[in-house]
Amino acid sequence: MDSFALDVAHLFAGSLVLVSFMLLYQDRMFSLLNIFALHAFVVSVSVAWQAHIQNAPHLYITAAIALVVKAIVIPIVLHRIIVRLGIHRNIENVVGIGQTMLGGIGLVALSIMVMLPITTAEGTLVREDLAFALSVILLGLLMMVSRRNAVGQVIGFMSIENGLILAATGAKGMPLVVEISVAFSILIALIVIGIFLFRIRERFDSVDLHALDRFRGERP
Amino acid sequence: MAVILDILVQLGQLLLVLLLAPLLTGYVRKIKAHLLRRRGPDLIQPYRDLHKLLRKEVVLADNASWVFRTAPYLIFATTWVAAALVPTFATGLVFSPAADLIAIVALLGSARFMLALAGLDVGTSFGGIGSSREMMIASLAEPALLMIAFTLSLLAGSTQLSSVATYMAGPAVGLRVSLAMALVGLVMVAIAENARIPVDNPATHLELTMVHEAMILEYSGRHLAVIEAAASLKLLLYLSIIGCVFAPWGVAVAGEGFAAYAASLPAYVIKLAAGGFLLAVFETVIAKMRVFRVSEFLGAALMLALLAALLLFVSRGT
Amino acid sequence: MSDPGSLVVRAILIIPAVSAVLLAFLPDDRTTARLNVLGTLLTLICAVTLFLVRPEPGLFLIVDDVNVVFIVLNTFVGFTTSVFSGSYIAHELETGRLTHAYLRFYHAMYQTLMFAMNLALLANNVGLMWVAVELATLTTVLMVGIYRTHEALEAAWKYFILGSVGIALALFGTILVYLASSSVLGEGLEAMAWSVLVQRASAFDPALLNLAFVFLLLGYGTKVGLAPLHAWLPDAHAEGPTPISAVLSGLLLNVALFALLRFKMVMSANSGALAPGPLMVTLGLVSVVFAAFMLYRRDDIKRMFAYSSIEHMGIISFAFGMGGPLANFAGLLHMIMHSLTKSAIFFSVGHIAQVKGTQKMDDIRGLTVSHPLLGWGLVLGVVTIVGLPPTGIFMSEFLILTSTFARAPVLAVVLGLGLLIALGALLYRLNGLAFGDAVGSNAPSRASYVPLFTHLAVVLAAGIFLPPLLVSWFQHVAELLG
Amino acid sequence: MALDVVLWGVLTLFATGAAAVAGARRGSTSTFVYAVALVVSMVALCMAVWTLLVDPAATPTVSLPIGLPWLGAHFRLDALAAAFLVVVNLGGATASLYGLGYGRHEEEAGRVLPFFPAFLGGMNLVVLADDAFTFLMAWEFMSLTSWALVMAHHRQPGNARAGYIYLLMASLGTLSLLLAFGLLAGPAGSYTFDAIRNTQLSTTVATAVLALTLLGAGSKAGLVPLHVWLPLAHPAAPSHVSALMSGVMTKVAVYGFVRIAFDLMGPPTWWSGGVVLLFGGASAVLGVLHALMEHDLKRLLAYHTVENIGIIFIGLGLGLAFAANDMRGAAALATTAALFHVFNHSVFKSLLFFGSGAVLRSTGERDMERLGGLIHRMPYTAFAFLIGSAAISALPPFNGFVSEWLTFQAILLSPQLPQWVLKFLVPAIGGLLALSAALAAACFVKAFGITFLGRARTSLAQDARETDRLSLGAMFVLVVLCLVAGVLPAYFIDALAPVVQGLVGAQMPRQSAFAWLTIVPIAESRSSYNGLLLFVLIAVAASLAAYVIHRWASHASRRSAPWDCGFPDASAATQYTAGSFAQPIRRVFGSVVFRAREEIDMPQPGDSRPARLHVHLHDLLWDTLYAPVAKAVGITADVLNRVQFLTIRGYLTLVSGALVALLVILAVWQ
Repeated sequence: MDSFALDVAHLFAGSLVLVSFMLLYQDRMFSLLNIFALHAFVVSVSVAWQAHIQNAPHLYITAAIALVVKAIVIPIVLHRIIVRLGIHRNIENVVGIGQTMLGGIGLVALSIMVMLPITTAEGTLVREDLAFALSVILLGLLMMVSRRNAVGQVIGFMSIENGLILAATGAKGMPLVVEISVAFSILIALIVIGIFLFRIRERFDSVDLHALDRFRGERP
Repeated sequence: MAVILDILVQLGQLLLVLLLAPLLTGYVRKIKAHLLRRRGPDLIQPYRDLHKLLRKEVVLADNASWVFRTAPYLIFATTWVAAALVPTFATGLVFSPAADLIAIVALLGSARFMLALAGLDVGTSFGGIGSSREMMIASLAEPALLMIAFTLSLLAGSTQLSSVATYMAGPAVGLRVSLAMALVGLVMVAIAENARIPVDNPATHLELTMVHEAMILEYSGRHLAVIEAAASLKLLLYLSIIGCVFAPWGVAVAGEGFAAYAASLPAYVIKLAAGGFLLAVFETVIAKMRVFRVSEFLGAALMLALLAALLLFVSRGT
Repeated sequence: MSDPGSLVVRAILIIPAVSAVLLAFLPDDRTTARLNVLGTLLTLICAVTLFLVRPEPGLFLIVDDVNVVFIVLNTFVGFTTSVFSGSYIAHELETGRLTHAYLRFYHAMYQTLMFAMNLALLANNVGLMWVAVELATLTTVLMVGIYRTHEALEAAWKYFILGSVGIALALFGTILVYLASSSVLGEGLEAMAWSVLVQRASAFDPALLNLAFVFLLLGYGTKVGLAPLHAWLPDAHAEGPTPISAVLSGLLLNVALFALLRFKMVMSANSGALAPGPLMVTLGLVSVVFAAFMLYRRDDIKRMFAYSSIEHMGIISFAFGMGGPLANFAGLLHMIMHSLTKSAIFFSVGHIAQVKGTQKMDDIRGLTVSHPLLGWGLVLGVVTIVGLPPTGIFMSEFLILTSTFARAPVLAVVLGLGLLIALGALLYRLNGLAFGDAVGSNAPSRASYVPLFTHLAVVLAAGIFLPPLLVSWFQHVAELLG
Repeated sequence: MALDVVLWGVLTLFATGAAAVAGARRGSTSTFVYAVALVVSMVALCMAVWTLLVDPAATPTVSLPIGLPWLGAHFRLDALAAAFLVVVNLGGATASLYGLGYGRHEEEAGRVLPFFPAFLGGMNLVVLADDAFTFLMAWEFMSLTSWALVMAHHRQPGNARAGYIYLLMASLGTLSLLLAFGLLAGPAGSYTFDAIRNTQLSTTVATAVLALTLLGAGSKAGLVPLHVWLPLAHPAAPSHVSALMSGVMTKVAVYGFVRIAFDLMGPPTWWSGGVVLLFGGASAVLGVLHALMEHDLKRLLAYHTVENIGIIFIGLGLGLAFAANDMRGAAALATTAALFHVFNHSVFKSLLFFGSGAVLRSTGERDMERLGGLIHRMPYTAFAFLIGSAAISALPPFNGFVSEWLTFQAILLSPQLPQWVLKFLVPAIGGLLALSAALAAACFVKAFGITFLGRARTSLAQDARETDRLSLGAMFVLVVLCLVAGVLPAYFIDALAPVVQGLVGAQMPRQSAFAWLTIVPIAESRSSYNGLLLFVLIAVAASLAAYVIHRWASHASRRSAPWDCGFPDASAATQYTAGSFAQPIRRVFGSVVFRAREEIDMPQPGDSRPARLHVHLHDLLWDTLYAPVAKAVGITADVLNRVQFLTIRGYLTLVSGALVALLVILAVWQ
């Protein structure tokens, strides 16, 4: 395996972090969906590249799943839900975009710091790939934390999954079971989220979790 | 044979205190009357009173229980036994190991316990007043007395009155501030315990401040007689204690023979007479205090006793 | 893989899987409950035979000293809970809280959950175990929301979101473990097998293991319900059907903790790695103290016992964090005892809530008067769970506290005070629930008392006598845990 | 052999308890349970007495394969265990006998019968246990079963709270004992007492162990300021159980303290004795003062338990102080005094609780202000209660006096202690002891006088009936014991000699060898006491006086209305009440100790409403120690409870926060 291949993989991983930042930056529902589609697309390309350089054809499946499900289907479905529910207004952030971005940068720095002492046989590039994957995960978490809107949170969660896929495919030769399980969990996640969203639609006027919070047990 | 003789001497003391006690009471009354420029009753008037009471019929309250009827005898017996165990004319009598100073105090406590119960038995308010106050006084007097016992034990290494008396008669004592404090404390306790002025007035019946007399208000006839006898015995007992501890002169030692006893007996009587005289003087010059001042009076006694014990540590310097 | 042992292992997985399918499609609701019981019973019987025959470890499945007790426990509680569930669900049908369609769904999910938990325990592959734990989580999410009340949906939603985040973190940790091992063991299944990982862990990159453990601790710790990752737990317990609360507290928390234990073994086999102890001790103590205080302000009986589960998970984490043969032994024992006791408590609580028609503790009073068996069952359960003797929980808490105090007095005192505070809260509530004049319905309960009292009897017996075989296994595992 | 028999007995008790669960509804179960408990207790009592008197040197041990798996359950019957076994089973036997009569009318039999034998069995096991695990298991089991008994009458107001506070305090105690054993056993977990005896403790560890033991055993025994549960819980239980709890269980707690402080910890330090003395003195005085303010008969008795525990701990503290200075003889005296008081208190406290139970049964009242005149209706109970009162008030010739007298004798030896602190402390404690003894007498004049003497204050008291024969039998057994132990203390002290020898390495001079059965703690010239002689002298003198007077003076008597200084026919309401009886003492001590305040509500002239006197008492210990803790827990719970009401996002923040925190730690650590 030559260093060019790794450099390309590295590039994709880096660009995924960038897209994660873009996700964080968005405050419009539809553009959020679009950026997420881009996010999934980058993951898909990255996985495909890994399949290519690792000579692991099963990874193409993962790439395809990511492309079809996350880059195409889910954004469309979510788009429809948003339209049907009429919640295509601005996303409410808990803290300002600026502070969120600052926090995101801090998280990326943290990921790199944490990864520094790791010494693997493959050298520094794998380490940095891992750092990127960790960054994507942490940024996804940050997004879930900083968005009041359920759709935003779901997208944050899915960006975490993307980070995981990035990490999993970066780990060479990891048995297939992991990829399948990731896809599997995403599928189930979607189904369940769909069910819930449906029910939530049935009972509440919005999927804003504030509405849910009103019905907590024990609140006087 | 010797044992029988010892027991006889002990029985002699039993009789002695019983016979002397009313005389002491009469004597104190007489002195008090003289101090007030009255003639006062005869010295033997208490004997006459007892005799009269003993022959009278007992009038029991409707509600009186067996506690009420047995209490006088128990009080009398307990006080009598206690008085007989204090060295009077001789130390080391055969029964004296039966009780040290602490046990004697406790015996008096038993008598008081019965008396207080008897006061409550009929269910009148006066009886209750008496019992309640008596127990309050006792709750302060007893610790004071025990602290005095502690002081003495610290000094003499014993709570056995015979040993204490022997030690006090010896040369090792010297004059000590502690002893003076203990003496004052003991006198204060004795005054309180014997229902004397300023704590209580034995010669009154219609005063809301009465203590001892309130408890025995319902008693009559022979019951009253034995209770009065017990009260006299108690006064004698306290004077005997003060005498044997603080004026241990002329006390015979058991087994010295009748000649020694014959010599020590007058010494004992003189001590009693002196003590009684001082008591009468004290009672005459002081005024009765309110019941709730009694706690301060006895608190002072307790403090004196404690101080006496602590000073002893300092003066001994060990 | 054709020796009798591996057949048994397969049976343990296949029986629930087949039952799940059957129950999903069989229409008759009278037999379904019985079929459910039968399925769990068969699984239990298979599991018990594991004491006798033990299969060779494969790359996917394994039976060793570490998990054999937990498998039997899992199937046992699964069985007793299904018995309890039978009478519980009958009542729910009567009152109309559940329809027949949902019942089918419920039973199928129950068996799926059993399958997933058994798989998680049996897995010799970190990935497989992860999959199983996630499956278990998802099934319970569905069951928690089965009543479709506002509260239930919200609880399920909360559980789902927090659980999914946990899933993600745990997966990342798993990937990291694989990365650490594959550089030593080479690529492939070997690099994910427990049996191999533990043996070769000393050669792994410690830094990678450390990072992995942080993620695993938080990921699986979310499932375990350690504070501050606990938020899903009380509501999920309170709003779902009570059999699910019993299984959640009794089994699923254990399974997640079990996963953590496996990783802890790997950690302690590597001398260069960060000692996982302080992290677990910290999380454990925080959970104990936090849950203890939270117990005081609870109104809902099931939510209160859910917090008690958090407390006990904290105790167990603390024990494993402290390490040493005594504390590890105590931790293992406590896991088993807690799962039996807590499920027993939920059995009685379930019937109580049905009879009284409420979960609000202020409306439940004098149970020992109105429903002596349920009431005393609850009393026994609470008395056991707070660690009063002569039960197994007392034994494990005794070992934890005494062995800790000589080493780290401050920690032991904090833990002890936490336990005391929790005891204060639980007893305070118990006083109201069980004693005094009865309030509310006096209707007789058609409860199944057998599971309740069986569990309590086992816990009591364990406090007095532990079978030597179990002890030797535990001691072996305690050694591995370091 | 003796040990095996007792252990079988314990097993029988547990089996009986289990059987009682099944047969709780049937009437005959009560008789069955108490009969079995009686027989087992008697057998165990015989075994213990036999061990103590005949064969105290042999210390049989038994190890059973239960409990902690690699340890097993160890049991051992040495002299100390035998002595406390006597106390436990004497209490158990009399309580069972009493229960045979008293328990027949129990309304909540199902809540009493299963736990009663289990409670007895638990106490036996504590005394026999020879390893930390078995000890604590039995200890907490004892608490648990007694809690269940306290909760038997759970519907009466206040009992649930009593049970709650009780179990909480008991658990606090067990927790501290557990920690103490953790220190004693070390990280390796050598839990057997033998192993613990053989380890040397550093000063710090010894300090911690002593503090924890005081906390643990003290909270069970009712040492001030850990006593708050005791006056609530003891009265709440059925009376024979109250007797067991007050008379016996507190002694088991004392056993725990003695076992750890004297036996397991090795040589004591002088200041440990000082600390114990302080707690003992405080308990003695505060206990009795509380009792004086109390109008509930059973609660009054419970407070007296606090006082007597204080006296016992004074003796133990002296023992420790003397032993630390190698004054073996003095240590033996002090320890003997404490152990003898353990026995004595168990006897008269059981007796008094039985008496109060009889009163409760026949009147349904515990409030003394609603009783009175019961001596006419319940003469035998009254007599027994009177003897018990005299004994607990430390009046000669009864047993309570002997042990207090011995304690005083030990106090009088304190000048020989080299430490100045102790030199000054011990006399002060002696003063407190004297004060408490005197106040106890006052208190029991009140208790007996208001309850049994005077006139009935309510119709309930008016219609009281004497209690059953079995209950009376149990009381009179104890009456006899009060007197026997009072007049023949020499034998009891000698029986305790092997125990004391084992604890402090010396014993008192052999008492039964002295002439006239006088007891002589040190030397005859120092102090001596002869209860027998006093008893005989008093009895003879009283009989003689009565005989002589009746024979030769007068024996006539008649009944009439009371004189009462001429006030005619006052109603029973004009009698002194418990409150008014205690008023002088309340005035003297109460303003400081209880912050007592009297409030007089006197209507204006013409106003027809009654005048009222309100007395406000504060339990300062509760206010300063316990209430703030409860408040702090409440506030913390309120603050933390907000976490229950976060949004999902909030929870996610918590999770992410934890993750980031851990990652930061990792980054810093690496």
